[in-house]
Amino acid sequence: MALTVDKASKSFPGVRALKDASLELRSGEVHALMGENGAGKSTLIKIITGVHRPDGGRLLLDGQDVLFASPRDAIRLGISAVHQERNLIPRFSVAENILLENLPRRTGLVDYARANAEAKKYLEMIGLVVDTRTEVRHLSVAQMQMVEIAKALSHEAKVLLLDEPTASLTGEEADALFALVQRLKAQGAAILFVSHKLEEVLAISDRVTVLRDGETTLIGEPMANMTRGRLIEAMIGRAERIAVVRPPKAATGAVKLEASGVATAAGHRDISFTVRRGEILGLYGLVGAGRTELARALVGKDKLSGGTLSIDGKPAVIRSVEEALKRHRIGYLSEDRKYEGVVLLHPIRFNVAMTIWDRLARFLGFQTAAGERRATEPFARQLEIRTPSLEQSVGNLSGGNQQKVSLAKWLAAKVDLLIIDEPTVGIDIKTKAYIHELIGKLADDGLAILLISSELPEMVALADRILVMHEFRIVDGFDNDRSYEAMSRKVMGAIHRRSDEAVAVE
Amino acid sequence: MQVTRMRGALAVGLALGVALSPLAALASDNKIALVPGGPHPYFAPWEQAAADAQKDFGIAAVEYKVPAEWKLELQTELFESLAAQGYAGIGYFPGDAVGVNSTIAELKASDIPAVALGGCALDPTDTAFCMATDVYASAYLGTKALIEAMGGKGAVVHLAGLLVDPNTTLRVQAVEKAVAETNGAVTLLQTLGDTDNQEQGDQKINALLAAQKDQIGGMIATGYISSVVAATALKNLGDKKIKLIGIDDDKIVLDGIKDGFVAGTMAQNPYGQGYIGAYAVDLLAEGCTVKADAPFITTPQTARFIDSGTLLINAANLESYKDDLKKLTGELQASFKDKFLSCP
Amino acid sequence: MGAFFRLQWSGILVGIIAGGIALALSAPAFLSEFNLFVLLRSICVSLLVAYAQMVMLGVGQMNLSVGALGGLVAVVTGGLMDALGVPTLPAIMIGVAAGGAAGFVNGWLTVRTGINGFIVTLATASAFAGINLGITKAVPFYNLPADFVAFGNGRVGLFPLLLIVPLLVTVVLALFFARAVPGRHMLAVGGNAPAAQLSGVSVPRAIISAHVLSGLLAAVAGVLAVAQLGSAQPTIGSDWLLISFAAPIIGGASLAGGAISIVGTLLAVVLIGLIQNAMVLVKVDPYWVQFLLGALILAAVWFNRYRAIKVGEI
Amino acid sequence: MTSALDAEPRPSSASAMDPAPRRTLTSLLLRGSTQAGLFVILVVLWVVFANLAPGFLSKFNLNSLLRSVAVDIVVGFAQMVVLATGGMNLSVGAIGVCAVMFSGYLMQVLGLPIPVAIAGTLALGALLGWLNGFAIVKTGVNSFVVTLASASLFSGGMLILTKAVPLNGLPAEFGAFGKSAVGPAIGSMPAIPSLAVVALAIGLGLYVLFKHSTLGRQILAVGANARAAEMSGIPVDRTIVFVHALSGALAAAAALMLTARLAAAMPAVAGDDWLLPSFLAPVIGGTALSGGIVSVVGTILGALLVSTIRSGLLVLEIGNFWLPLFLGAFLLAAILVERGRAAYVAREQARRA
Repeated sequence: MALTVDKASKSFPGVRALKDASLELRSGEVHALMGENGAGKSTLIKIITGVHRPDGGRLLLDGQDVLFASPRDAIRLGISAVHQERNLIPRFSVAENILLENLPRRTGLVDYARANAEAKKYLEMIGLVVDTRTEVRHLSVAQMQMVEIAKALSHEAKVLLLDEPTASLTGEEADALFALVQRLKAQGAAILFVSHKLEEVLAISDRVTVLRDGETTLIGEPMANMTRGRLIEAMIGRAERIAVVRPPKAATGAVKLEASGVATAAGHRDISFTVRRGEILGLYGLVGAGRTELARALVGKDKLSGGTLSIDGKPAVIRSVEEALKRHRIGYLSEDRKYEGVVLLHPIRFNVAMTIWDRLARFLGFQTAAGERRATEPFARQLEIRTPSLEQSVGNLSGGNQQKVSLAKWLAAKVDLLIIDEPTVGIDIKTKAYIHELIGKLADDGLAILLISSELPEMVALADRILVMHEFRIVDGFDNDRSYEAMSRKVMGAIHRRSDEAVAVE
Repeated sequence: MQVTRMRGALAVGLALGVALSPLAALASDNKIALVPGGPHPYFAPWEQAAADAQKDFGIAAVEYKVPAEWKLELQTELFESLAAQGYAGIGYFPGDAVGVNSTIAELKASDIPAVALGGCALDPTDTAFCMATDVYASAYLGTKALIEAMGGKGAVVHLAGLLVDPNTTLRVQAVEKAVAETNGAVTLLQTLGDTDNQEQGDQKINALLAAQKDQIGGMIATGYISSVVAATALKNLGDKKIKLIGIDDDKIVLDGIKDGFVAGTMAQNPYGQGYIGAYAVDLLAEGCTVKADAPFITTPQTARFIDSGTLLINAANLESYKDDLKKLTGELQASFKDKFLSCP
Repeated sequence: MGAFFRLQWSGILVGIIAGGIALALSAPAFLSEFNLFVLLRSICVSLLVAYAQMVMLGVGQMNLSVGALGGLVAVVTGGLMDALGVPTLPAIMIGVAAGGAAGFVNGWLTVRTGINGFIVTLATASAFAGINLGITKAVPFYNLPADFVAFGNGRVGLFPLLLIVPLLVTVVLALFFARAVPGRHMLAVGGNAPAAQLSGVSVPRAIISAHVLSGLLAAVAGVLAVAQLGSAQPTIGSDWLLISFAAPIIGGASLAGGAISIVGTLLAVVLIGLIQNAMVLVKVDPYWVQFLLGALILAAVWFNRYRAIKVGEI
Repeated sequence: MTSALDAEPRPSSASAMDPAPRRTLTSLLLRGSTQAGLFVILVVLWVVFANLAPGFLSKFNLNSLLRSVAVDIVVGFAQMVVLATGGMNLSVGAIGVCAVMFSGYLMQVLGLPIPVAIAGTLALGALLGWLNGFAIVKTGVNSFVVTLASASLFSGGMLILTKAVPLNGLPAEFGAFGKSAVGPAIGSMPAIPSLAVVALAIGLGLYVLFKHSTLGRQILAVGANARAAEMSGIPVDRTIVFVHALSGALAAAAALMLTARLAAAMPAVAGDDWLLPSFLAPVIGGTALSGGIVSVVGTILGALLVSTIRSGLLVLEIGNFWLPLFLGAFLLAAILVERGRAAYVAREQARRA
């Protein structure tokens, strides 16, 4: 089955999202759709899946004009998508989520025995081992992502759209997914693959279409003709910046935070480390290793159940995030942008000023929007947040710009220690490079940084030292010598050694 | 759908109309409104009373205006809207005995006289007078009748109305007084509040019967709905041992008397209140004033009280009580102007 | 035992059992056949009212017109029987159908106009109440068929005949929400509407269906109230609003939608009925009744929350 | 609630991207916020009612309309501040009743000076609201359930203490204030009732709170996304306790206004009667039930809309028993018109982009 989008346009109040964008998707191919955040990829996908109706242009299926009134129509015609947002019903079981619109029934009632059996089939296809009766809200983020993919498979779709499917998957899980994609391709499916990870795209796609500012700059170019450089140029309109690699640096600043023997209810035991001013301390680990949970305990969101913290050389107890910020000058940039990072309803200046309202307040806590604008504008400008006005609601911004807003908030707060959790997940290349550069500069300016990431290249490029966390313990630590090969061997070695030991003990 | 239920009131009205028609001499161009506290079956006879008064007394218009809900706020808005529309006088049942007074004062300031009907506003008030059943006396007499029906001994339960209504407190005191006067022969077993609502009342009264059916000798209900619900409950239970004195002449209560489940009920005179009320309001709007030495009764609520007549309905006068009330109304109306008003 | 406390409604059940035992010891009349009958009969209408709201919470909406709608159906049904002489069964069917139609109006307005369901049902509640008062002029319909009234008061041992209806409804609803596709779709829409939509579930249809179902349930509650009271009172439904929210939410439903518990709602209604019954039984000073009711509900909810934290549910 | 389905970015008001809007009259009427739309609808209704029923613009009617709407507005505010955090306060009426009786007690029984009694009553309201907030934060039970139960506790407590006996011996000045007006009467327009001035002053205070203060911003941040607010160092729990105390104080203020208007303290007012109006005014005015968005002006206009329709129907003598039907229908129609206008504006913006 072939799907063609011919010169589609779509506008939203105040935004022109797509302008004469075209796409041609053939059966038996993996077709990459690339573009910066806000370039219009999500809008194009939503048009193809019947969520939005285009203002202009045509949608053709095997040469026939089609018009979707709702996602239901698209699904019925064999088009299925894994969207970027979490699109699962939290209180429904895995099986029911997978088969939601097509639940097997007997005498009018849902046949759960059959549903479980059927769902299991799709889970096996993608290699996910969970009980199909588990409620989805009890799954990890990666597992949810896999369930979404299984759900798309269940539609037996001829056209499959994958929007950032690997964003929260580990390397192994992603590999399993790619193997599946190849199998589906072999069976004749047309697969549209959206990703920010250039390496992935180059590795598995046959052809590529690139969007820039709502227009298609490349349409269906064979991947064989492409290079990394050409792709990036098509996406951002100029050549890629050289990847940032922070020069190695010995930590000489004063110790900002020292943790000794920290334990938490989440399961951390005996966590000890120090972070100095001017240093980037990396905390590497796989998804689920307990890094985010540790960060939350450090900023007072969760309680410590053992061990002590000392800040600026003095023993300290942090009871709340407010206290961490105001008394100890520690901030936490959450990995969960939408739920913990920004307030989507409110304007940019509101979001950036959130951490500094106390400082902006004058007599009796009075302050003005103008005051907020003055205080936040330098940071918005420094971070190149692309927006016509600081009054724009953050909900109207692209993911990358939302992340910048979230970061700007902590720049404005002028903290001494910033814990940065997965700063570049789902962020386009240009913004990513930019954020990397910024993190380096912050450290050079004397900020202590605890960087949490599951992307090893990012770690190797930025961190001065790398701690490896596995199953809620710090299993090893190394000085970073900026060699990806060497560090990768050391880090993986630490993790596997630990796993092997665990097996041996059992 | 109204036809069937209106029949009774209609008959009374027609009879009165014929009886009183010679009085329809002084025509006035006033617009008068009769305003109850909210939608409630007690006031249903007011609609007919308004129509009859308009015809009998030659008033330009007597309208029956009902607030959409039983809320003081809505009654106040209705009063003020009526004033804005040029109504010349208002007869009302107070949505709240105290809360209504500030609005009545404003009406008076705009030369719109008001008369309380069926229930009184608490003094001090700018209401010209109150024509109603004395709640305290009615509850007291009802309890007396109940004690008599019980043979002067046993345990009594009081089914009271809304607790936020200050009249409830008066009724509770009246029942307690009547019980105390028996010097211990009769005891007050329990007072049940907030039974003046169909669903809540049904639940509470049935639970009460379930718990203490055997101890209870009699029940005095001092709320309209309380009486209806209690009568229904006793009938469903098939219990004629427990004596019930209710209030008002709802059909269910009357049927209960007929079937022997209800000992009696304290009838009020809503039709007469509406009918004479409209008449009096018209006269006040015409310039009459309340006589300083009028033979008002003083009650715990007000010093300008006119008894609109109350009587105990029981099996003996079940068929004739309406005529008795009619007679009462006729007498009251005939002498009303001379007794209570001085007119230019 | 651990598994039992994991159940969301176990706290309420413990409250009911403990309260029941305490009552039986302190007021022997509690266990009398007639009192149990009275208790059971008193929960019939409340239970249906609670379900009418629970359905809406399930789909992530609210229906502020449950009371007005139930009251309207009550007087329509009563009026058909009394004034127009329609036989019992057709009158009930017309009344319930009117409730479904009113629910459809609620749903259609919510979906088609995009106005918040909260405001739509607030406005239609006023409209329904207006029709009710316009028809009755606040005067009840009394002359109902004897068989109908007898059904409202009949009992077999301690079981009221009326109880058949809510029990039947409970079973049907439980099946509907656990196993029927439209029921699952409603919960899916309540749990995550955009996700349900992307999966091909028709969100408008689910919302309208929920409103119709809610209207039907409120209508049945109205008819039962008429049977129970023996007359079609225009005030029926006027105080349903609070219990309609209180029971499902105490029973574990989320205001955010998608999470409901039929057993929890049932138990919450029983608990509230029990507390009210107890107030009369132990002769609480009438002025204290309201205060204690609030305190006991707060205590029950508090305990349930404590239990939830203990078993790591939250 | 269906708005969760609209995946489109929400239109931002007065966006800087708006290229030279056409300055025709229709475009001026049609652009702008929900509040502007409500205002236009209100003006239209007033013109219609004034023409159909001369009594509508009479001094008496306007005076009474403004005074009763003043109380509704403050009751709406009491709910609005809690809605701002995404919570609800079902006990506004119960706190109101307690405050009514307490103010009467302070003035009549204790004979305290009026300003002291007012301060005491507001303090009681704030205390009861604080209890709500404290229970919500400490137990983690949602505000709906806590305030549902506390409403019963508060009004029950009031009944136990007062036995519902009304107090009608309040100082004359207090009642006189309820009737007084500010400024001169111009033609048929009455002077502005003092109560309306009080409501506007409270509105101004809240406007400043939400627009120009740290606390107001914290409230909106908590309402829009409590987790993000907490992770940005905002004291979420304290903010929630504060709005409930503020809500209690506002309910007490409304209660004082009502007491002044009625010149007496009695328990049959407020209570459950306040529940629906408290939601109606803010929600019509554009305050989101899900939190994070409030409109002080909208709440005022929302309360005015409801009162205007009711007053207009009364003056036109429409309905009598049927009045609630027409009230519901008119209300729905007015909201529909506003909704239609907003949808038109959104389409226009999209077309021009």
